[in-house]
Amino acid sequence: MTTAAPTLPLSAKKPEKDSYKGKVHPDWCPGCGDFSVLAALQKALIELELQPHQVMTISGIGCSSNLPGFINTYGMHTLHGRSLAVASGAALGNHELKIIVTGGDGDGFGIGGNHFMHTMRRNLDLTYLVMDNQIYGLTTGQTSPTSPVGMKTKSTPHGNVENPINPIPLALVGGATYIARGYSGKQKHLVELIKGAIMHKGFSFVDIFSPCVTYNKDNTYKWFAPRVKMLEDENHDTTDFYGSMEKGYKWGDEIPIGLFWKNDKLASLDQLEPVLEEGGPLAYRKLGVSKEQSDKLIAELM
Amino acid sequence: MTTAAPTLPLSAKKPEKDSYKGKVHPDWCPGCGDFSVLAALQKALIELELQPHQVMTISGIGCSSNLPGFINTYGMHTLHGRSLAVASGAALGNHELKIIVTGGDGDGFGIGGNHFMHTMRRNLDLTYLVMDNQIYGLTTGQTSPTSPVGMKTKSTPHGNVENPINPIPLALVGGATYIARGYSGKQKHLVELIKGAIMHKGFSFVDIFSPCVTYNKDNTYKWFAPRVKMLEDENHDTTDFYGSMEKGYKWGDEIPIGLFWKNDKLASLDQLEPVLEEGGPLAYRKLGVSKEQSDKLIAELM
Amino acid sequence: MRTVDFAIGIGGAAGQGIATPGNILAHIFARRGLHLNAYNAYQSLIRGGHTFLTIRASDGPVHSMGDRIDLLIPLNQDTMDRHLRLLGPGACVLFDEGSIELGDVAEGVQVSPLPMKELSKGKKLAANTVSIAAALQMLGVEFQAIEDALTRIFARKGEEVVAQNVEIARNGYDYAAEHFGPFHFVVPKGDKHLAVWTGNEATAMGGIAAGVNFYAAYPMSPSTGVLMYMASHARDLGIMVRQVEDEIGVMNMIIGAAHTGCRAMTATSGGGLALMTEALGMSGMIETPIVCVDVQRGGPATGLPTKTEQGDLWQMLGAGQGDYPKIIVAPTDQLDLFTTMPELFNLTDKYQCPGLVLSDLLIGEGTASVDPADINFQTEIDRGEMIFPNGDCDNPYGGYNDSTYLRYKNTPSGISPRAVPGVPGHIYVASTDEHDEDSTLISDVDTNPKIRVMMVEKRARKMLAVLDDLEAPKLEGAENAEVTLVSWGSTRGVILEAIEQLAEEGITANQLNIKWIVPFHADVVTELLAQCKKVIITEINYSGQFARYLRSETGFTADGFIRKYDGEPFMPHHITQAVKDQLAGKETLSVPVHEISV
Amino acid sequence: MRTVDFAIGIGGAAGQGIATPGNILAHIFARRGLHLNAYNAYQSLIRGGHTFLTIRASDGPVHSMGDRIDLLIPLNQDTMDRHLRLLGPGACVLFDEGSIELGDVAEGVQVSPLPMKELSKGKKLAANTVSIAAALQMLGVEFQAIEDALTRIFARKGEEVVAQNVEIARNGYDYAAEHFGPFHFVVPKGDKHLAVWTGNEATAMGGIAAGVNFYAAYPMSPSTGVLMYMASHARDLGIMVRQVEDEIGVMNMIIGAAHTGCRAMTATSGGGLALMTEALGMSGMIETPIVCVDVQRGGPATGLPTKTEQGDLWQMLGAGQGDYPKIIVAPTDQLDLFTTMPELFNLTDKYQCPGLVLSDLLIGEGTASVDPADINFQTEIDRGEMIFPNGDCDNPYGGYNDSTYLRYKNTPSGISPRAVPGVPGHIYVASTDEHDEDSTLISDVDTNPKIRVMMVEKRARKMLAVLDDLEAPKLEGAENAEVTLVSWGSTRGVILEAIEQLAEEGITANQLNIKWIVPFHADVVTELLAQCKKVIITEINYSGQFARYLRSETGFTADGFIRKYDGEPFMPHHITQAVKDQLAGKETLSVPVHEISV
Ligand SMILES: Cc1ncc(C[n+]2csc(CCOP(=O)(O)OP(=O)(O)O)c2C)c(N)n1
Ligand SMILES: Cc1ncc(C[n+]2csc(CCOP(=O)(O)OP(=O)(O)O)c2C)c(N)n1
Ligand code: SF4
Ligand code: SF4
Ligand SMILES: [Mg+2]
Ligand SMILES: [Mg+2]
Repeated sequence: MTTAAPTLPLSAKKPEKDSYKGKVHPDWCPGCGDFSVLAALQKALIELELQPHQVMTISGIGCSSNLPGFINTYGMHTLHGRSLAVASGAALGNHELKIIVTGGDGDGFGIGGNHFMHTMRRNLDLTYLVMDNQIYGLTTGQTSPTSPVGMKTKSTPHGNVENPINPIPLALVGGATYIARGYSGKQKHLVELIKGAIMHKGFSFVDIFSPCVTYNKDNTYKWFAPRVKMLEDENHDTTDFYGSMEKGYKWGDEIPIGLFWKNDKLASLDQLEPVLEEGGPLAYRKLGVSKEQSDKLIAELM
Repeated sequence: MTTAAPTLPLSAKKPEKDSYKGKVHPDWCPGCGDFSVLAALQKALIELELQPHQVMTISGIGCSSNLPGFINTYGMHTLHGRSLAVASGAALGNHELKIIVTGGDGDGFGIGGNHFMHTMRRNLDLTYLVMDNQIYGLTTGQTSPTSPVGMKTKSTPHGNVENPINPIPLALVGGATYIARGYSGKQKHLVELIKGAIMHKGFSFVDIFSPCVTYNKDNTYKWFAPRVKMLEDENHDTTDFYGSMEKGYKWGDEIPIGLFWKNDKLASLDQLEPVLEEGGPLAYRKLGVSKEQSDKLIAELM
Repeated sequence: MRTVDFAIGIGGAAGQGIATPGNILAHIFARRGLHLNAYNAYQSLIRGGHTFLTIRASDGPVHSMGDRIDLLIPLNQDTMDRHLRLLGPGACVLFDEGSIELGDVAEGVQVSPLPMKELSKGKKLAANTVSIAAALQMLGVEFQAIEDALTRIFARKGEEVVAQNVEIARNGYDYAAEHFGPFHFVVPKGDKHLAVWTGNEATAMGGIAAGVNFYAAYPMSPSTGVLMYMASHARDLGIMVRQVEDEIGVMNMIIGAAHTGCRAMTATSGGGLALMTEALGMSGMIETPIVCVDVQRGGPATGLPTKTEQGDLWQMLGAGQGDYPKIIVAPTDQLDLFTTMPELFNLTDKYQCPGLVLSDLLIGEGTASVDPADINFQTEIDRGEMIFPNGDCDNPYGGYNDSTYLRYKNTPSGISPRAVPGVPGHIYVASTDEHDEDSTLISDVDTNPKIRVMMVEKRARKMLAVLDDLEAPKLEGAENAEVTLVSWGSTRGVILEAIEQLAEEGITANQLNIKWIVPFHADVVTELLAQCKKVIITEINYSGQFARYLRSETGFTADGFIRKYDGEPFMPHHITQAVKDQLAGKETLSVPVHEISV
Repeated sequence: MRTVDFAIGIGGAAGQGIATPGNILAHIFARRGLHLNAYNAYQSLIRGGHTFLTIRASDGPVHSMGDRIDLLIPLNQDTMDRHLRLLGPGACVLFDEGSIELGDVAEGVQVSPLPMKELSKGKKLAANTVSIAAALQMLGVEFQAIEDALTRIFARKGEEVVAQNVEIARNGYDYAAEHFGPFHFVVPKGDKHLAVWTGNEATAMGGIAAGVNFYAAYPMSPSTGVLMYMASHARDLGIMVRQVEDEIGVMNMIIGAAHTGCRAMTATSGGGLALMTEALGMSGMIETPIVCVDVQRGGPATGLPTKTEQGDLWQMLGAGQGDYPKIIVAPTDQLDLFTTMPELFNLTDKYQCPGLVLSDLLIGEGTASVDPADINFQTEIDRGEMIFPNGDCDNPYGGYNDSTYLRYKNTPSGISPRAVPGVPGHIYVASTDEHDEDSTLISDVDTNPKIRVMMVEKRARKMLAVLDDLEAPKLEGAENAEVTLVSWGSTRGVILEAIEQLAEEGITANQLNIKWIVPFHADVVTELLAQCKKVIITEINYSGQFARYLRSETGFTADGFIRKYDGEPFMPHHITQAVKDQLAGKETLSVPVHEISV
């Protein structure tokens, strides 16, 4: 029954500098790229003047997936690979929450790959931040779907022979409507990308190079620093599909970061679901059916 | 241990007209597009002069996935969505078999989507034929990942609101090295596509419009017939990535079918695995380690 | 007791349209107040094969498809060949003499050939209409009832189709009146219209009564009916219904929705459940309740997609790694499915754990009549200790704030007040890693064995209290009976009828049906079984899944076992005969043979 | 009996490099012929937290980490604070006096502070080297042994690193010689070098001995060691090793490989197993054997990734929908893991069903010594009734051809000759739907209850024969003991030691360890238990998973239970004390408290 439910309660209070500081200090290795992603997300939320209880961070399992424990928002630290599926349920259950999904390359593109594809095509209103370190960090250094060919890891001691996934073209074809690439080493830039992602209505994806200083000795800060080039500096057209894809594929001496693609014309799934048209978040509504409704259901059986 | 093992035994006998006729007559609905796909596959195998025992068909679950039961080859009728994972094991276990994977759009792009993505990037030497009827047939007509927006099905009685997957661009980005689209209504053309797919060393994908005459009343033969246009008639360049993608996206009054993309430069996974370099199929090799080898393993513990 | 009790069998190939005549018959009987039980034996394919629908009707309650066919309507030769030999005296076979040949028929069977081509005006699917009109004439049903039914069913296809069908039905009706003798009884006319539903519909409606506002599923026989019901009523009732990419996605998605505060549900079958088990553990660990219905089918693996089995009990018991609280219930029939859903949802909200339902093809896809007055949608919805941003109480936030709120507070009951996301001042991160009362991970920085023990025991403690909220099993029927038949789930119904049959033969039997599987009323059951003279456990699986589970919980070893694992349900005489054999000391494990290849 | 039995404890934060000194000590002890058992308590994070390694060594066999620390080497203050209070008289604490403060120390504990900065020349990680050199000096080990160990371990890093380490070690060694008294005993020198391995290594090596040529996995603690071993030896041994996208892919992939004729294997932990259950049913249904090892960790859900538990028994018992044959085995220690693998592979090939192994973190990641002569790689490889295109027999194709070959032939044993793809004349389609002997589906066109029953029974029949191939459990130790301790899996070892302790206190106890879980030696076990005076079941989980399973198979209810579910393994005194409490009638369920926050 869709009797009107209250919407998310808000106070006039703006978030403060440490509103998003979590109870627990991150236990990542010193120097891990994920620190910068966490800081960037916290800054973005403050700058957007969102209140912590309006925000929910949802992750899978991995070093990067520990993020929700380190930030002061509602959160779910789910199962390895399942963050987007859980987040899809949460986003439709309460479409007024700002939901940020965080995780790693293994979590998102390995075991979670199918949810990634289907969440993108459904254009759910989520912000998905992947801390892409091209390695399985938490399990101490095995190959990941973004590990380059030849990379020596604990599961490929003679070098990886499988071609990696490139998340940007994949997201373009997959149907994400906001697609960006960030880099832990460029935090200010990352804050802007994340702010854009959160404000975007629809599925936003930010693939973030976030070096694993312990297990990935190939793709280090030193390796990335001279290579990353901001798209914002080259007048990139974020509505040019093939142009964005071509830039997404660029790899080597120059690796573009920034916003590749933005499509504001596609409705997000919650906007397409008549059930959510009015009545506030589903989760807050009064449950059960009216006598009139149930009589109708019974009549259908007669 | 890699003592030489025999390779697949062959006889001089060429396959005959009914070499590939299965024990069981297909139980598909009269008029189902899958009949034509089966016939095309049988023709392709005969024309390629392959012997039935050299060939293995592997499927998941669905109407289309019943195909292995209707053809005289070794086969596995596995679980819903798992055909490519099983086939990957089989292809590496015995890389001399010609393995044809068959299934439906739900099986391959729905529940099986992640295996699809990862099998493509690994470029396993498989031929994957999807009978894409844009519906879940065997479960009597629910929406599928390729069902168009607005389509009314038993699970979307008010019309589907999710954007479908387009398998051709997906396969391009995914890393398949032979990508084609066929149509049940053009069997001769389909035979050629399948032959090419089987002969291609690497992951070959043929998305086949194969109408479900019982549950999909939108995408019928009548709907397809005037729309499909053969790429072969328009001098399509199968090495032009973006050109292929653009054609893959074409939809509406004209829908291209034919070979979109072929990349012969990428080694297939079996070719990259030193273990398979010599010694014949892994499956036929003598098992166990030599005294010398095991002494070495024990010495490592001392 | 029943004064009339008859069964009509209609058989043909898939695609020959058996559903519609079945539907018509069911509704006509139910409108006369007859009780119904219908079972459709079919194959996993869209056209061809063999489909056989048994509709049993009586003026007293019926709990199974029964033992015999009184009126056989074979729509193809195959059906004639398979079923004719099972007809006994007084039965009747009604068939198209133009396309089907009569086989060897037992004495006393009434043979009623129809000149179908003529009567149906050559329309293939109309043969069904002709046949049932003729059958209903012989059963003494007035034509108006048929006309009403056809009008209702074909209304959507337009007046012309209705008129055509009515005319063709008239042909069959009149032909029967003229050429065939009436049946040896007349279908009575009760005064109470009954409703007709399948168990999957009842399950969906039960969910709706429970206030489900989030339903996600992946199609899987024989559970898809629940999805279809939900999908077609979603908009009217404000339910979010989603078809997901797979069952893993389904379970994780409903947990996400439930976590925000929705009542969330899914239905699947064994293969789907297998994919959901990891996430069920999450539901247990983060204490976010959901309800999942397993409409069991023949296993293992793809198994028998369109055949029944009670083969998922151990899968459910062992679902997911580690120990976590869950509630498992096995309703016994359609109405029980309906009424169990709101009860289970209240329990899962109260105890903040997953709720699992063992349904099966027999009751899920099976059709039954129900007194509409028994379909009570206005049951209480009790969400337990939840904290919403609104709330009718004075303190909308349960008296907590950020610094005092402990999502996983170690209370005496094990139940901790549960805030949904969006409530100011109650921020926490639900985690599948072991966590402390304030929801911080303990598996990371500071694994503390004492906190671990506290949290394991807190979660487990909840299950101790649940038992008091559940009705305990009881012996039903004669006291001091010679035999006690133990059942669970859908097997209950057929046993009730077997007990009647045994009584007729002078054997007293009673029944112990166990509905709540986890937690288990071990003390009550042990006590009850200790009183019984001879205990026989009946179930539809090979390995005696329930017998083994019962023993694991009580140490009790039954005297005998009746099992079936051929895909088909028990018929009452299977049980009756097996009990007699076991009483005679012939065997302790009976595996009744299904007489007909269905 | 043991004349020397001591344990060294080294603790610090993750990332402080505890693995290397552990490694050095283990190898030095093993080279002297000492038996070892080492357990590392750690957290699920890469840096920080608390890691505590216990290396126990003796001149007699040791089966657990023991009860005490004789020599504590705290590498940070946290370790000092947690562990110092547990040191008793005769023990010693060895620490950097520059960075760590001594706490309250019991009387009789030798305090040995090291001026670390000086000795280690300011190199942080070198502190470990200094400490163990000092420790070994006190234990009477000659410096040459240390030099050899360092040389071997750092060889890969070049001569300079070796030289540096040796020099620093010398500093520690000499300092100890000068400033500290020797330990109250000297480490003996046996004449037989022992080898050192973890259970994960032993598992991988067992697979290799079994002839595994296809290994696929998805990383998951604590099973990843098996993948790493396989990956690093793949090329040399001709094994195809693959890291797959998820565990569903893993199980399906190894089934595909096994189906072509490979011996295929995987290892995972509970969460991965949850994702594999549907495909395990496929292995059972199409009768394609594979082996899957579950290295159990704390559950439910993500649970305690780096802590031990025996919590997946019911998950394994109930894995997948429906009934299908499977073999489940729970090896007890590292060597047992090794020797079980070839045996299990032979069984799964013979009976054409999945084989499942219950390992756990305690033995999987735990280190033990082993007599190299016991690591026998030359066991027989028996593939059962397989048909290969080659074959040493006269008729390479088993005497079959296309028209006579029935892949699922209904034989008396239930075992049907199995051709691998590629053999001319044996074409069939393995199907997860129920199928006939010739492998055609019966769930489609013609569901036949009789064929269904035949096939269910054919598959099930295989399990009856397996039992005869398995060693039955037996009572070990004193006859007519006051107490019988029942164990399964890794719990066996610690019980052996508790029994010794009990004997010292005049209590006779014996042990019944049950290794083969499915199928179950119900008759043997029932008979054995009937003879016992008091039966206590020990296991590492909350709900008594084994106690309940034992009862499901036998109806037997034990007298008492000892359980632990805090993530840490039993120590011998936990069992000893619990047995004493239960003999004294204080309780029937004992849950020993782990004294230290590890
Ligand atoms: C079902 C399941 N399989 C495997 C694991 C083990 N696991 C935990 S984290 C992880 C991979 C982490 O890699 P990534 O997602 O890239 O995160 P990172 O640690 O690199 O940030 C794996 C395989 C698990 N927790 N659950
Ligand atoms: C785990 C699991 N979930 C669901 C099913 C039920 N199921 C069988 S076939 C099918 C979909 C078939 O659709 P598609 O793959 O497109 O094949 P089609 O029948 O259209 O050829 C589904 C959902 C199953 N067998 N297993
Ligand atoms: S292991 Fe790598 S990803 Fe994980 S915390 Fe350390 S640096 Fe970061
Ligand atoms: S239901 Fe559709 S896909 Fe299935 S056999 Fe019939 S026509 Fe073909
Ligand atoms: Mg990573
Ligand atoms: Mg389809």
